[in-house]
Amino acid sequence: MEDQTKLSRTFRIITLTLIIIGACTFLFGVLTDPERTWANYLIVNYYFLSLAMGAAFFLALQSISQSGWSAAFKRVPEAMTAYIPFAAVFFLLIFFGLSDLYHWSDKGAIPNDQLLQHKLPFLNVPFFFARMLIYFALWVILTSILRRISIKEDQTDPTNQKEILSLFNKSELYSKIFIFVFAITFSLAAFDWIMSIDVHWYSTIFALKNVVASFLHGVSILALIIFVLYKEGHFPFINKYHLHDLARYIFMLSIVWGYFWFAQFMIIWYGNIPEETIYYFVRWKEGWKVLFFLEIISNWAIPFLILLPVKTSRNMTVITAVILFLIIGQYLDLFGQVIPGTTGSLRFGWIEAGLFLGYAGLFSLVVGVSLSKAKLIPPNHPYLDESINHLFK
Amino acid sequence: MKYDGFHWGLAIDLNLCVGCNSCVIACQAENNIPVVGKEEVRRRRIMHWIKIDRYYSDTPDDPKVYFQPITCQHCDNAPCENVCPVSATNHSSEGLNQMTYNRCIGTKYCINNCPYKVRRFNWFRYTNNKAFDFNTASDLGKMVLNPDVTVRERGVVEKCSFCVQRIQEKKLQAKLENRTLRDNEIKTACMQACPAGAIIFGNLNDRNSKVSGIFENPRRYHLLEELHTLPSVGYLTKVWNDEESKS
Amino acid sequence: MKRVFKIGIFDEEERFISSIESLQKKEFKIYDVFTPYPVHEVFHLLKRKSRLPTAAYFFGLFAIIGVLAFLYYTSVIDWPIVYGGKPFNSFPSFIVVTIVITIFTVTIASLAAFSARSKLIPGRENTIFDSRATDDKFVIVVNTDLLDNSKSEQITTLMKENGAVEVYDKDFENIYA
Amino acid sequence: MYNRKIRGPLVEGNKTFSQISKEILSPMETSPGLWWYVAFGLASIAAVFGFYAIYITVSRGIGTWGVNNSVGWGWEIVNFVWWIGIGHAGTAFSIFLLILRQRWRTSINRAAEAMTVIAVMSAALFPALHMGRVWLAFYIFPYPNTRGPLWVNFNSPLFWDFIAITAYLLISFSFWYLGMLPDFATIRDRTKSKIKKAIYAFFGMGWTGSSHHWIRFESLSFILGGIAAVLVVSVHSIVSTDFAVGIEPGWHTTLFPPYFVVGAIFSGFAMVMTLMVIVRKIYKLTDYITDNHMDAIARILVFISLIMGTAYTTEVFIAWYSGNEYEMFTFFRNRITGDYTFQFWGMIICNALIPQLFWFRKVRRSWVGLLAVSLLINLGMWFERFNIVVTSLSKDFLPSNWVSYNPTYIEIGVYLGTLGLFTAGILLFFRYIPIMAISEVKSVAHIGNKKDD
Repeated sequence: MEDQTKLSRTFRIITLTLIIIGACTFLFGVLTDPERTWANYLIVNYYFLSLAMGAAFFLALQSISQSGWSAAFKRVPEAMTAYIPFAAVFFLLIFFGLSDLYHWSDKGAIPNDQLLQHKLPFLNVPFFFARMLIYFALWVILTSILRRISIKEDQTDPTNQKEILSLFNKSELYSKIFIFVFAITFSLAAFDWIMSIDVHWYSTIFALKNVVASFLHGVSILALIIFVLYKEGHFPFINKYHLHDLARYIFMLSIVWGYFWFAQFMIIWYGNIPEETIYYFVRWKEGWKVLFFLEIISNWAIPFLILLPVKTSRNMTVITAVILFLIIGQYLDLFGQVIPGTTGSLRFGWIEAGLFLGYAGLFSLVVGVSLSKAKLIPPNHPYLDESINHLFK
Repeated sequence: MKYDGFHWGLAIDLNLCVGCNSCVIACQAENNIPVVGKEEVRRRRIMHWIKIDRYYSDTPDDPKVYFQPITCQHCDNAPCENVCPVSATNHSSEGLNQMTYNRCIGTKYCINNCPYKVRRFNWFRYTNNKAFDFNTASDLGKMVLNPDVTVRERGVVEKCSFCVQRIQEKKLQAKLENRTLRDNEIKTACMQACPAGAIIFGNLNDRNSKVSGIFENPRRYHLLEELHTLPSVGYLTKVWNDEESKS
Repeated sequence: MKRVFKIGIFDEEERFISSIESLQKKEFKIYDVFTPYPVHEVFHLLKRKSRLPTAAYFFGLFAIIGVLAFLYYTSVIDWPIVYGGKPFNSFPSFIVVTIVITIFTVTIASLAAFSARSKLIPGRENTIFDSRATDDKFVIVVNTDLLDNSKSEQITTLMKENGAVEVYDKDFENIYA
Repeated sequence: MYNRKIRGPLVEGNKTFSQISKEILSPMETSPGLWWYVAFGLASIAAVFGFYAIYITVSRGIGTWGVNNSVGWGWEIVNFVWWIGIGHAGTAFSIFLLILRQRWRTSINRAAEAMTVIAVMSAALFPALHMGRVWLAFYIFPYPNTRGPLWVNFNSPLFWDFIAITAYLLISFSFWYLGMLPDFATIRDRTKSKIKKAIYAFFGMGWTGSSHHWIRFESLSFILGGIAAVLVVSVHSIVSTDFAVGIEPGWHTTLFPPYFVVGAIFSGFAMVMTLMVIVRKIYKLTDYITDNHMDAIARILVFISLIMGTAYTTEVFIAWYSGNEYEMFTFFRNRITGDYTFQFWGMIICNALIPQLFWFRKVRRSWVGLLAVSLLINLGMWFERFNIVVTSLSKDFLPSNWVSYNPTYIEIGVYLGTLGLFTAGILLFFRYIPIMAISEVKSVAHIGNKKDD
């Protein structure tokens, strides 16, 4: 099956316009309202990075669990991981907005705050960026290795089964390494970038919850891209079982998201220790309460209730609708995690919208370019037959 | 949680406490607390509802000693109440953390979840048991028992009740005499026995009560306040007058 | 009432399925088939459907509403008790209880529904057409009460053509199944 | 479409269906060897000792144990959590591997589920015994009574535990039993002994293998499977809330629910591996439980062990990061150093380090290696529970309450007793119930064996 995508002119124009909108918003925002801009900058950066990391995790998980059904789609998550280097650059730029985001970076606050002094060996500016560099280096290296193996597989002679199998085993090995690295680094990244905003607060499940959120939303966007490509006439073999499997991933992960969310909330609510409850106390105030409930509704309740019956989870339109809710859900979730600790004001205006649009344009462009650089369906993948003739059993 | 009528509280002034243990004995006599013997105490199974902790500071040669009577703190957000599966311990409308012995099945979860570890468990049957021949094994010994207080069975949890039998008695008396309760009318056994007057019991809802006055004292603190258990027992911190003793 | 059945025995799944297809093409009504393990094509061919999932869904819905109502009644209306400063309607705790009791109810109700609909009850003896079906044979059973001899012969040949190892007639007094 | 070259066959030896029935049923149809009677005898002795310990506990009181005013829960809760963890293997096998489409599960899930049922029964003994007044245990049930009616405290994790374990026991039993129906019918139709026929006919409930039976069977398995997937997660999460919702340092941490679930699956899979190594050795069922099967379990164990390692690290890291002095004391002065270092480092070594041996193919393919590592994981998981239950209680907030805890022989006896009961139960299972789901093995028997695949 030979299939390759081409980027249309309109796609390029639209994405480039969005990027320009985003850049302008950022520039104006930094000049007029830096605190709010940097907070939103962090949200959208993390948002699209989490999608890319979720896709990478999906890719690696398919490899180690020897799942055959998804083999034909593997170019899509691979293309999504191409965004990681861009995220790295943007994250390093946070250096200029550090004081607007993180209370611990404020040198004046440290002498009066015992906890900040205690955390100083971990939460200090040089180490923060050193860690960030290490995370990104590991992610970029490992995902590009996986991508390279995958491309190499395409170029191998299909009759050379031995070579293909050795590449296959290699990608499994690197997937294992990636998952291990991902688990540790992404957890720490979540602690670093998000949890340390509320610097006096801590929760052990926080990292895990963010890992699952990234997996859930990564898979949703992945499914969305597959559907878009299908509408464009690619992946002609997609049947209801493929849809079912994608929907099951979204369904199960949204349950896991709900489970982690509830575990964190319930244990803190029950334990009733002020050190911890302050986090929810802030997010339970007038106005924020609505956001608090919208988060659960769009990330858990809607996917759960809609995708519960078999019939709806085999319907592309329904799944797409659910994914749209999840796209909003991840934004709300991050908004609720970042904003109360930074600006503290519940606002959605041109800065928020402009930045989000800009990054959405960039993400689409990067993924589109990366998709068009390789065959859409890996022709030599050992599980390709299994994937194309996928039956639910 | 708001308390409409009474909100019982206890104030302990650590400056006054000399660690004489009178309160421990008074409580034991009042509340029919079994004597369990050396061996059980060695195994960390004391039954006292009030005990006196000692802490030391400075050098071992010339230590400073701190006494701290510890009893059930009657927390308004009591961690022990949440976790009892059978509702054997819950909160009264007067702020008491109460214990229903009949309902207790002895899961000991409340003991674990009490940060002050003031709950006691009946590890064995202490009455009519020759292995614990102290005060409740013989007919003569049993004559010391207080008829107003239940004798607890094996396998149930017990703890300080703020001498609820005395509270009820005085409340009833006031009612019969058709008057309101006077401050200081109710005396818990420990308060009654304290020679230094370090323990004060009373109604926290009454602004003019003695205990409320002590709670206003800037020296007042609660034990493990950071856990937000909202204890009804307040301590007045110990103050040393180092300068004077040196000179 | 005495009833006559024609029983075809097959060794292999493929032949057994092609036999069902050819019988259905000739519009013979298949009484039932017996297999050592579930064969999904058969469910399609014989149009077997189960409404258990729908039933389970409603059991679940009923249980959720019932449990939440029960919890609210017992802890807020009937005898509200203060535990550690928690509200009477301590919803996060109730969610946990609701999940588990819903699961419990759905299980018991689905099991009962399954047992009743399939007539699988301890000690019950359903009619066994051919005892090899639980071991290694695939069995097709056709009711031939209302068919004349030539039709009945036609079934035999159809089955044989498709590779039946054995085809025979058998009478049953009463059918339990 | 099953790619055999990469995945390997599920059942080796290209067997006929009747050969499969015969080989799987052979442990039931032949008389067991001497080893069976010896093992059963030993298990019974342990069980009798356990009953003696239970008798002493109930007749004289919890005072016969080593627990005290500060450490209210000791070995009994450690063992309870340990057994419940092991009891997660069966359902995890049947459900999670079903969801992940791991078809190799078919020849193992029956034994794993049997283990689940027996382990959960052993586990359920402990919460009952640790009560001071076990004869009033029914108070935990919310029934309309003469006391008002006084309902129970729905906030209590122990109440959640009670319903969760009851539900779990019931569901894993029905899931297990449902899977056995076709197999009981197979035995009923194959056996020549009249007594056996009558017994298995009774328990086979009149199964015929008709299409009506199969479709309902399939959809019920689907329902119970879906439910059990939620349940298996919620049960151990609820067990974790016993600790997590408390306020003791080292207990109160939000990570506990998923961390307990993963730990439970870890210990459960390790126990499955122990059992399977023995079954393969004794009954020579290597065609069904192939090297690939053991390899797959070993790979899963490595993976989970890394997760466990990450969780331990997270806990310690956040204990430091929090800056909370009680948390820091518990982790750094009472676990990593202090009275309970043996248990802490035992946990780290057995759960996070030793399973890394499974990276080596040699270890994964040798039965001694598999057995040794899986037993050590079980030991490590025991240490983990000990760490959580005892260390936090022994030294918490007020130094005047600090104690140390040592078990008495009565507590050890109860544990030995449950080990005996468990072993005896497994031995009876080998003898009277088909070790594998015959019908399921048949359905995958030819996958990956034929040339055209």
